[in-house]
Amino acid sequence: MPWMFPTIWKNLFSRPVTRRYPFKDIREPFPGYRGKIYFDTNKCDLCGDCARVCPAEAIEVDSENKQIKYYPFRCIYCGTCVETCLQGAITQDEHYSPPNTEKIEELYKIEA
Amino acid sequence: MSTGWLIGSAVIAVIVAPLIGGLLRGIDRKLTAHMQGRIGPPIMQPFYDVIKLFGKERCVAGKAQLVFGYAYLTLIVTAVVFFALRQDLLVVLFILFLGCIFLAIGALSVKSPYSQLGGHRELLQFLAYEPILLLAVVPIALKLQSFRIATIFESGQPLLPHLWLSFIALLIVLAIVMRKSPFDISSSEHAHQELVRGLVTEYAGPYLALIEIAHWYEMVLLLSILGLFWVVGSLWWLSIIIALGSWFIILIVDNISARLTWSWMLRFTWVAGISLIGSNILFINLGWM
Amino acid sequence: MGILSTSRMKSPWLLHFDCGSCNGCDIEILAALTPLYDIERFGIVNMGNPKHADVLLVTGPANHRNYRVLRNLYQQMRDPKGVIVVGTCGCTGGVFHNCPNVLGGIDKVIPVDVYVPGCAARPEAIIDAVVLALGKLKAYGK
Amino acid sequence: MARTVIPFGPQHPVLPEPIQLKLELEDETVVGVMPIIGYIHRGIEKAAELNDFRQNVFICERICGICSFIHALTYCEGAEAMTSVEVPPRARFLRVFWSELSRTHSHLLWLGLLADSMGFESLFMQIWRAREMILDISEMTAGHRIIQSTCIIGGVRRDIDKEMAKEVDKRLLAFKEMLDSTIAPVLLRDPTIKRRAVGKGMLSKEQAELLGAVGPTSRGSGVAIDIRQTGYAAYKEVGFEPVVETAGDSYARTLVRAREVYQCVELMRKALSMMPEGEILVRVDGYPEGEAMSRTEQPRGELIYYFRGNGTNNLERLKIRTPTFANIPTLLVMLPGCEMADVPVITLSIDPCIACTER
Repeated sequence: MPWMFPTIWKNLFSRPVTRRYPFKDIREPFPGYRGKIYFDTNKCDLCGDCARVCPAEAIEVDSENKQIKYYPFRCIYCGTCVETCLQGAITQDEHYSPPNTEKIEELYKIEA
Repeated sequence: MSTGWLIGSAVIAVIVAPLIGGLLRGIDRKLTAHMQGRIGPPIMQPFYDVIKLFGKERCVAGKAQLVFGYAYLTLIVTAVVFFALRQDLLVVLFILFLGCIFLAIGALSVKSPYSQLGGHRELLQFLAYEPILLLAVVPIALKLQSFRIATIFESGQPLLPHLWLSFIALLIVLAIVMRKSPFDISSSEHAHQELVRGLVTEYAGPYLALIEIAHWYEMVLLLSILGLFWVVGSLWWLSIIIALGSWFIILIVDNISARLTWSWMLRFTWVAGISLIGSNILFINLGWM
Repeated sequence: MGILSTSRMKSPWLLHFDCGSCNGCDIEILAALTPLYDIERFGIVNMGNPKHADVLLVTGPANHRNYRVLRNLYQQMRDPKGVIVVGTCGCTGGVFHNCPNVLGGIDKVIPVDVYVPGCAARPEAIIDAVVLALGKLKAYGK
Repeated sequence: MARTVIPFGPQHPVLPEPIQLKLELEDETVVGVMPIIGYIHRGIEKAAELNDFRQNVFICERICGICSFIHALTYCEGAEAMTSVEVPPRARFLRVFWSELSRTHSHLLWLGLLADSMGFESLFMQIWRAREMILDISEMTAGHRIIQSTCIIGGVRRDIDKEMAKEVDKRLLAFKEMLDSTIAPVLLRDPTIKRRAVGKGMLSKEQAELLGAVGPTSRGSGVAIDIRQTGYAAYKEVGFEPVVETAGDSYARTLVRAREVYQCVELMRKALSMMPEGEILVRVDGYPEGEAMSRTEQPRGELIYYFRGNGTNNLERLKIRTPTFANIPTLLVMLPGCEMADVPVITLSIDPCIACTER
């Protein structure tokens, strides 16, 4: 009982440690955080390696229509596709993918 | 004191008591959060909760439970009215006890095992604090030769210097009534408990809000009884400070201890409470206090 | 905005059900309650009782056994209510998409209001999601 | 006295995971207990046969989000044995680092939940506040708060450079200081915690051996078994002594975990300082063939993976035995005779991870 007292007494008179997300004290993620996945439509050569290695099957490469479908709500953000891509066409952001009221999918048209 | 004034104060008490109770709950949650290093909810949070609950869909496990819930609220309000009318302290306490019994019966009247166990525990909890609360009145009566609250106001002598042992016993009762650690066995403030707030498991929506409001009344009534220990003399405002001070001590104790079991609680409250009050009565009889 | 809908916005009580997740999102939900994120400052309390709760937080994919539990819990909750799915596997099945006992996303069992991606979702994302779900509670009865 | 049957779970705020304990109560005393499992079964073992064996790392990692790195490590050790890959030494030390990091965060999480189950909310908050420091280290070094995802077959995916190692060391020391100043004194001395945990859920050494208890559950009863003694990854080089308590009650198991947190911090610092220079990842050619077993020590106890491959991309069989599976039978000894109020404390004292058990 008494051993908890100093801690709570100290807490009572000091500023709370809470980060006031989403109003202020928004902390930038650490460098290298595995966040959102982006495709570079200029570099991609539609080889389909990313779709093959993806453990969650979140990427669909359609080489006939020259497009990539990416499902952020299937992706587990492991970053394997980023490591696998030989063209360096896939990049990973340091910010997490935001919640949404519906499961959107992202369509990338490949120009090359 | 004129009758009109008394009735006026009773009406005010019925209106103001839940506001004070809710506010105290809000400050309680804020302070608890700060002690844990958090920011905590806004101070008006309990009122938001209750208003929201009134807007929820109605759902009741059995009509009987509803009746017991209403009976609980009504009796607690009656106890507050009797207190404000400065009636017999014993009557106030017995009405309060009756209300609490109805709460337990309400929990026992539905089939859910959690509610049943919660009701059982509420009765045990009741068994633990009821004798203490009742006995704590005896030294007051011994001192003033009357159970009437009005007599305390008229006595011209603060009670605390003579009855501080009973006062400490009442602090234990306060902790139990506020459902704070280490005594939060039947329904804790937070639902992270093995019975998931067993007592009120089956009350939902507006009915839960009623129970919550009744609870605020109960807490304010208890704090007022604690305040009675210094209502007279030039330092009458000390009664408010005493009530709030004891409330704050309960908060601290809540944050530095784990929940204990009902068997321990029964032993502790009876041994500690009865010996405190018993020695208080003894000292008064010996003329030491 | 009436006082009732303000109160609804200010006091969403949570019910958390682990529907077959890996615990990753569950502990992030708990972490969101603890000092550094402290979602109680929005009036959010983890109630653990479907009758009291306003928002159901589900983690993990539904499977052939627990979808009944999930449906029961949803039906026991009183209106107005919202459902938030936390984590990729609850949204679509994610990495468990080809597991034999997995039905897929939670939306195959109960209607879902907000989806939170991420494996595991960060507490910040959970806060964002609760804010999104409040929109539904606010619009209730209008 | 009438008997009541309490359905404890599958949704219950004290046990975040869906396990159901049907508790038979006489008054408030538990006379019988029937664990009902299966609410969380996903069929990962079968899915692992359908996937490419390299992708399995990610699915094995998500068997349990709390000790995810150790699951991945166990899988990789087995897969490496089958494909005859020699892991570079630096990768082995990094693996020790991340294993201990997930152990620390798992133990802290558990200590917090224990405090919560006793109604000691402020201690829960303090422990989880300290745990955020560990999660920050995880985010900094591995790129995610809880699922590290750094272990793959052939090594690890991320390196910790000198600068980062220094920063990690600084944070670990700060964490240790917080433990020393606010958490350890309460756990070791608080009378209310002792009243709730001492003598509750007794498991004698003989019973622990008979029921095959593993991990802190058995070490709390005086059985000095810890798979880290076998020296997998780089534990041989780092050096390791198991933490043992002899009392065999819930409090002994609490103490084992609390002391292991300190040990983990030491192991992490040692692993970082002893880490040799060099490669962290080697190329994996070839496919899994034959049989292999790998054993590691999870925060909850011994974790065993059995593999059978047939020289193709897919494994023929993957069998996982998790520590909680071995520890659940001990509940049948510990629970009967206790009070209802002690059920959460005793159930938590084996640190049940249902997600692991049912996969």
